[in-house]
Amino acid sequence: MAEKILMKGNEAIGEAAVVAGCRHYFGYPITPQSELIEYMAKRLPQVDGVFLQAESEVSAINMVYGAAGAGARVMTSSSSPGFSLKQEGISYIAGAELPCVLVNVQRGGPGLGSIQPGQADYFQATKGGGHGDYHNIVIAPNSVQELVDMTILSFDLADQYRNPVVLLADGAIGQMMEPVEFREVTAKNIEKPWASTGLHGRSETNVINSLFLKPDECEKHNKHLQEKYAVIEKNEVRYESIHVEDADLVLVAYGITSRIVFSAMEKARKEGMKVGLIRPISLWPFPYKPIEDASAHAKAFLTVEMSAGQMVEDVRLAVGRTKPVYFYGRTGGMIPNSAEIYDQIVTIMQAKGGK
Amino acid sequence: MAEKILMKGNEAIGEAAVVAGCRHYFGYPITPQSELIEYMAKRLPQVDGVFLQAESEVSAINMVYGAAGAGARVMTSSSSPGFSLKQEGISYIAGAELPCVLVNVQRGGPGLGSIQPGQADYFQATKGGGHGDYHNIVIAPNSVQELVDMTILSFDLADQYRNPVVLLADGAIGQMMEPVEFREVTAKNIEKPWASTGLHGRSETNVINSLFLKPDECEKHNKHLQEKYAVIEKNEVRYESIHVEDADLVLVAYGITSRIVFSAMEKARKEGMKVGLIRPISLWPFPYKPIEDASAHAKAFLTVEMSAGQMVEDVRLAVGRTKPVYFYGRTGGMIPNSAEIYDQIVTIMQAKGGK
Amino acid sequence: MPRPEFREERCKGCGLCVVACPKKIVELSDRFNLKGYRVATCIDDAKCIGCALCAKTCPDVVIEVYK
Amino acid sequence: MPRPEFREERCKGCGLCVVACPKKIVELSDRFNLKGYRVATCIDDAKCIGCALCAKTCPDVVIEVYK
Amino acid sequence: MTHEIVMAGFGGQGVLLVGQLLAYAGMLEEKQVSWMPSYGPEMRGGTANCSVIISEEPIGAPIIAEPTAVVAMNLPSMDKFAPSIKTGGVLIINSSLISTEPNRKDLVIYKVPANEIANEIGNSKVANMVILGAVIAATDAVTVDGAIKAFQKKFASKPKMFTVNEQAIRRGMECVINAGK
Amino acid sequence: MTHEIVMAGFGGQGVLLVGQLLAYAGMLEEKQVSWMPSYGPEMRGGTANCSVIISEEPIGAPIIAEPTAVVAMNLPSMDKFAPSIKTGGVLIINSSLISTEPNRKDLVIYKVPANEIANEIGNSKVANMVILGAVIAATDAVTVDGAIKAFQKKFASKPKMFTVNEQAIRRGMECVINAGK
Amino acid sequence: MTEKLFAIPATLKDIPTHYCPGCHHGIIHRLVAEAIQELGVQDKAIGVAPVGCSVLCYDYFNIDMQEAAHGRAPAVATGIKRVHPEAVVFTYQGDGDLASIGCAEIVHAAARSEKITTIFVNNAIYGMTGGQMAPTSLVGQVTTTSPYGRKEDSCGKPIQMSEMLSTLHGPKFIARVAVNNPANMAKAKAAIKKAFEINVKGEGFALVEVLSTCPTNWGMSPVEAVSWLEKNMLPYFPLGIFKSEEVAK
Amino acid sequence: MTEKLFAIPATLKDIPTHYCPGCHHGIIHRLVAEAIQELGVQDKAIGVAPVGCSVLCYDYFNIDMQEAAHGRAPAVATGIKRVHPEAVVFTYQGDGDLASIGCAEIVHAAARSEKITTIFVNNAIYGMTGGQMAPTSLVGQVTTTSPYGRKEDSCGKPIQMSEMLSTLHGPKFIARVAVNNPANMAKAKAAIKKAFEINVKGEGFALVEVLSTCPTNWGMSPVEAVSWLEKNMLPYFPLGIFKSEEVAK
Ligand SMILES: Cc1ncc(C[n+]2csc(CCOP(=O)(O)OP(=O)(O)O)c2C)c(N)n1
Ligand SMILES: Cc1ncc(C[n+]2csc(CCOP(=O)(O)OP(=O)(O)O)c2C)c(N)n1
Ligand code: SF4
Ligand code: SF4
Ligand code: SF4
Ligand code: SF4
Ligand code: SF4
Ligand code: SF4
Ligand SMILES: [Mg+2]
Ligand SMILES: [Mg+2]
Repeated sequence: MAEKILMKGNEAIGEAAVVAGCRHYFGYPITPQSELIEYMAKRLPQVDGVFLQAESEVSAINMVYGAAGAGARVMTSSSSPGFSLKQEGISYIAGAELPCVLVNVQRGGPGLGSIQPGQADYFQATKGGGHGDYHNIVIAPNSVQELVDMTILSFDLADQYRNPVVLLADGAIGQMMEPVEFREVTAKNIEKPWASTGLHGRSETNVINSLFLKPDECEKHNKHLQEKYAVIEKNEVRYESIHVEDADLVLVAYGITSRIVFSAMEKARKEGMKVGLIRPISLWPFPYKPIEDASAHAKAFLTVEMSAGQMVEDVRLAVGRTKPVYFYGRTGGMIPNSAEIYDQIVTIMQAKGGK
Repeated sequence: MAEKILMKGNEAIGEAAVVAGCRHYFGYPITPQSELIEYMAKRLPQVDGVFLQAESEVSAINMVYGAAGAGARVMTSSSSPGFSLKQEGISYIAGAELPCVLVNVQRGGPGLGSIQPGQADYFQATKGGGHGDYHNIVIAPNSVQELVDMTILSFDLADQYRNPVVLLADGAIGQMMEPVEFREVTAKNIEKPWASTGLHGRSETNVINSLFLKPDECEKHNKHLQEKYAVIEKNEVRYESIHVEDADLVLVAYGITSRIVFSAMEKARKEGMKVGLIRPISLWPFPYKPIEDASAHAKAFLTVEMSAGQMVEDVRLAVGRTKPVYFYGRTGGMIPNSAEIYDQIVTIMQAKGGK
Repeated sequence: MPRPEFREERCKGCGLCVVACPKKIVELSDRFNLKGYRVATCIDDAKCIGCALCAKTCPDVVIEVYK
Repeated sequence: MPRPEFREERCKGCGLCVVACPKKIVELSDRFNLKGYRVATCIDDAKCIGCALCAKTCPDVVIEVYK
Repeated sequence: MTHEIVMAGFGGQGVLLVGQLLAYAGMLEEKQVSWMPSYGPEMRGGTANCSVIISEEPIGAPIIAEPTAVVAMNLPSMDKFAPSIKTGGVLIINSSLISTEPNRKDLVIYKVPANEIANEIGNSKVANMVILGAVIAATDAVTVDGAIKAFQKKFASKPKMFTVNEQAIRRGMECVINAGK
Repeated sequence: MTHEIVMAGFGGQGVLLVGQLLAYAGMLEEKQVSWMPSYGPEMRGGTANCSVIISEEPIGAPIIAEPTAVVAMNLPSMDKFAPSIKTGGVLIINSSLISTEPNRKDLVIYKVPANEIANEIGNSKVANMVILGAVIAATDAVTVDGAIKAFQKKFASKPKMFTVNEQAIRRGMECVINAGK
Repeated sequence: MTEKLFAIPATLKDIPTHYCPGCHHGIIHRLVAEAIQELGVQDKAIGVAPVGCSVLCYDYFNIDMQEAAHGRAPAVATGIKRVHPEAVVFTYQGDGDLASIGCAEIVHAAARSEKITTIFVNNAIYGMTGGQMAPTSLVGQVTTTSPYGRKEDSCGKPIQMSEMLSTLHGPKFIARVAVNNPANMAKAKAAIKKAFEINVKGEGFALVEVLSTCPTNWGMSPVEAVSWLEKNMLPYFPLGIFKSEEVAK
Repeated sequence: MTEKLFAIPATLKDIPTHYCPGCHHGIIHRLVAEAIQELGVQDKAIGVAPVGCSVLCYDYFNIDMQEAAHGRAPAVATGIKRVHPEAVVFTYQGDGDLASIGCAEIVHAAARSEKITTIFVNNAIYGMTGGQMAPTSLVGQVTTTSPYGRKEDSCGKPIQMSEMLSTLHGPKFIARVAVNNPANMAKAKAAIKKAFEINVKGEGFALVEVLSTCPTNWGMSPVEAVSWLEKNMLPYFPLGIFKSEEVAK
């Protein structure tokens, strides 16, 4: 077992990327993810990697496009406003099916907002902030150790599906320190015969592209993408389910919020309330099925987010209109505490005659 | 009654903006909306307005921010990739509560995609392609006359709610010509005491801003925004409902697609099938209620979009899981024809034992 | 004897080769190709000096010049 | 007699005024203000020539100079 | 009746304008009309086409799946659009540029030597107006007076063009009417 | 027991580091730990603070609503955090900079003249280490050996710093232990 | 009461700022405020704040302001100016804001000769976000994103924005100044005032680049920072007027 | 068979292009292809296509390529080059792409001296989208977005990118050429080859601006377009080498 080290979330992502074989990083500073870009600036030269501070987020994402298209494992990171600037590039990357890992350490919005933690970029990440029909694989860790493990996973998923993976974190998880271990990774040596590397004797040119001027060809490409997405939806749903089997009230939360909700749930359980927690780990593909299944016996759902209510729409899609889906959110950089969530639980349980 | 003129959709938007009192336009060329920017280039100088071709979509949306913050009725327009580039700016505009009209003449995506018509930017427009919790008012006309009427409406809504309004069109509706009338508009003289105009004797400075460094203040601002959104959701839902009362199958489609769907519905009705159509005109706020109401008697729903399935999620949210919600979509710039939609209707009706 | 050869199906009738030829022996003919363009042609092979300026000027690589 | 006045609660103890004073009569004192900064002060009002260089140099507009 | 007419040709042959004039004429005659161009890649050096609908009823889809009439100004256009015409529909071909025989037997086909006629009139640019005349005669979608009025409104600033264009339209009509005889 | 400790002070007072050392020590002692800084606007010229949790159980929220202990290195920090401490919790104040009396009677309060002690030791920079010692003595969240080991690991490249910092930690502990007597 | 030899202009609010001790932003604010005050155009001035340490300058100037997205101040100012042609519109921007992410916006505002004034505060670093490399960071300069010193080979030499923009026809006035000592401060003031005069006269685009310190992220005392600026920045970023063209009547 | 006096290089696919009759893009493609062919680096060349009329150039070059988002070709090329330092990476960009939306990207690639070659096709207009004004459109030029002619007062004078970029330290070679006649075509070829030589040697950033026609959107015949270019563009965009610095060993 590797030695435990105490590490900031942002830095842990960086080290995990290095462990995963990422040797190219292009980014632009922004709070609260700057420790990540700074970590890469320091770390990549030590492993003969390339760190480049781009002139903007727009440039950074297009550098990622170029590097990914050239066959590299590559990463960029930003926070909310910076991530918005990347949307055109992300749509291009998804369209050209380029594997890469994109980290969004979310903060409070909209606009310049606040630099404190937020989860209000859920729609942008999962539904498509860019134009056209595409999907990012979206992964939402809730601890520094998970940041490590899932950064590595993200690179693998990206290569496996030739698809961008968004690691959706937030200011709290990016800034906090927890002990982490770096298990050894036998870096998969993924062949990328499609990459533009120079012909080197190949007879057909490799072209990285998302343009299909003829709409029927563009539709064909879209069908191909949708088929790929269907496979991902089938194989890559990830979630954690705690005490759901007998729960009257099922809590749904992801990322840092899930831990706060977990504390509140523990307290409620101790007091005899049948409360469970489903924590989506992959936000896309979203774990509709387990939530739908839970709706068979649960009397109600409570979604908690640091947003005005975004993931709750997916929960409602899963539950339908048969059981009430409540929402509790904090916005603008405010982090809910477990006491206020506990209060929400109590209110709902009392109304439902639970306990 | 004003004389009818035959006009391209894109140009009709431009003329309607002028009629609505818009005297400032900032944009960047892109197919299939270039006729709009070109119309403004020609028309605005004739009415002492300002036309400026920005260096990019990013610049254009920020010029709109400045002009709207300075109190002007202002517009920009683009198409899918260009609209993606505006997402940071739109989040700022929503955050700073600036009234303006943003036109997206959608094309096929993702990436560079195709330049043919598309409807795959629905999520981006309605859920928030930018970061943070905000909403654009999203209006989707389905004829050139409606482009005119709703462009004018959009300016009014924008000013009334201090909110960006997205006019969500597509390449077909932008490129087609139909007869239009310009009814006379008594331009509302909206006071904008909050605008940054120079002090001119005022004692408090007017600051246009979306930054709230203290998260509690940022949350307060978010609450204010959410309250405003609730009012809009209450007052500004717009839709058209045809033959829904007795329909076994309710079709849902917006924009140009709704007209193709309408033709298919007419044909099905003629053959005795009880088919109706709900056409959302405001995509946000979405007409959940009428769809929910229809689900009381309808046996099934069929959503048709030029996308891989975006608005259908909102239809599912409205319907819940009690009635099947089918989807038929074309992508990449392909426009469905009424025959293929008719086939879809027949298939569903037969399965449901309708007719 | 040098002479230019025109791959007429590729010609777009732009006329740039006409201007480029120092011997003024390239002209647009009255023939249209399948794409609807009037095609360029050499009216007097004998005068050709093989300078290949026509070929180098043609944006559509229509012309090959043989020795 | 010219003299500088320091709004100590605004001072951040940066020391730029110390360098700026041609008469070398501005110094950082041992006092801390509420924000935790050592505040600048004039150690010899009498020598002040009222040049206001201290004030113009202060990024925090701490100093007012009176005639 | 609802006329769903597709006009197609090379970029410079003026089919888009003809379509607009047709729609304009329909509008002047108080009909429902729509005009929808192709746009995009085919425009650069390739082909151009547009769809015109003229109807008594409100128009649903402005896109035409099965045209009631097609104008083909060149061969690629005929190849592309002839197969989709409704049985019994009209196909007008510019026989100046198309020598191939259309391979559908279920259509009413008119061959109009538009370029030759235009040259006869003395203005090679009005081949498209000849075709407009042919469409009017072949479909009755609009009246010739409507078409001429539409032209005059659209080019109000260029009255010098009126005569030759009207002449072209009438020659196009004649060509169809004579063929019918 | 779960220790939920908030440390707060001016930007330059080193509270973030003290928090990290505490968490580090906890980790070395095989406990569950988390450290969470404030970041953002207050950092520039204002105050800084961090939340450290040390527990036998897996840690849920890394954010502390009701601290079991608070370290206030300056007055604004005391004003901000003292009200939130759990009844019976610990409040350690840097009495070198805070002369105001805390207005809670339900806490165990230690006044540690950290700056004076640091100056006595001869290095004004180690005031934060004095406070670290005080926290250890007041909460038993980690052992002093753990803290010293954590320091030595973190600053492995600067062994010259070891002695004075260890001295500071021990002086801080003494200060609390003596107060308890 | 005795007369004040130095007073703060009405265009500057008399409140404490959030800037670090010794940060030149404070001085530059005052010079801008003084210029506007002296030209008597407070009432028709509209400023645009950047994203950077000076993001909150709308709290300090007693002037109508807009907060722009990072780098987009020139676009926002363009929008304002085109609505209020009579207003005196200016942007206040850092080097990350203006030279990096906002490079296209400033080049095009300058090229259009947008009738605005830009105050460009070059402190060779990203202050706000904690000391990352700027396009103006010097070769060899250690920052949090150039921890081994800026390498010319991978990052190039720093961009001299004033020199580059001076090649455009649009700008009517471009100068680089510093506020490192009283003499330079006077010149800085004169340049800023000149830039606003051009604005008031509606002549076109004017920009003043002000070399500035960031003691916090340079990791030195405010006084050391001034010396560092003098020793390292002044040689590479020479002070002077790069463009000054009287617009003929 | 008789010998060919002129043959198309293997680096160019022998297929028809979508360009309008007489458009210079075709000639410029061939010159680029020839340079790559002659330097024998087809195998390690990687090109980046822009969004503009030359968007499909990946179909024409017999070379690995990537299609960049509008204006971002230099960023994409940077990404590629940093992954394959031994590759000969180049961008092919129009004036809208490079000088307008992609202004920041080209300035920064140049400033970093990114070891790539940029072929910058300046036709003073947006060809692809139907003839809108470009940053390089001339004062008075009528375009679809300057229907009354480009006005200096509101749009400024056209940007001379080669001149502007030459003030940066990064670029090793910058030249402006034209292909309006055989002599200039030869010079254009030489400049393009030089720019690729610098690339092959890994010396740094090189850019060749090629003045080009757009008969379609200028609204004239291809032959008239060449004259228009000579009469209007050449005086404002003088041909020549603006920067050429032999990198010392
Ligand atoms: C789109 C976007 N990217 C990045 C940031 C983060 N950010 C805030 S300020 C800043 C740089 C500030 O540096 P500079 O412009 O030099 O100003 P200074 O703080 O040095 O005065 C950055 C990168 C942001 N807010 N928005
Ligand atoms: C983000 C974005 N904005 C706008 C466009 C539309 N667009 C395509 S090409 C082009 C301009 C092309 O002009 P130029 O770069 O000069 O190339 P040319 O066609 O003249 O060769 C524009 C604006 C786009 N595809 N993407
Ligand atoms: S090779 Fe020279 S002489 Fe011969 S046809 Fe061509 S241009 Fe004329
Ligand atoms: S230059 Fe080429 S395309 Fe143009 S006319 Fe001559 S052969 Fe034809
Ligand atoms: S006014 Fe001049 S002499 Fe007096 S204290 Fe200030 S700097 Fe010194
Ligand atoms: S310059 Fe101002 S802030 Fe700095 S020490 Fe002097 S008075 Fe204090
Ligand atoms: S970080 Fe630097 S630029 Fe920002 S306020 Fe502090 S010293 Fe000034
Ligand atoms: S539009 Fe202009 S630039 Fe584009 S291919 Fe045609 S002539 Fe060339
Ligand atoms: Mg800076
Ligand atoms: Mg161009």
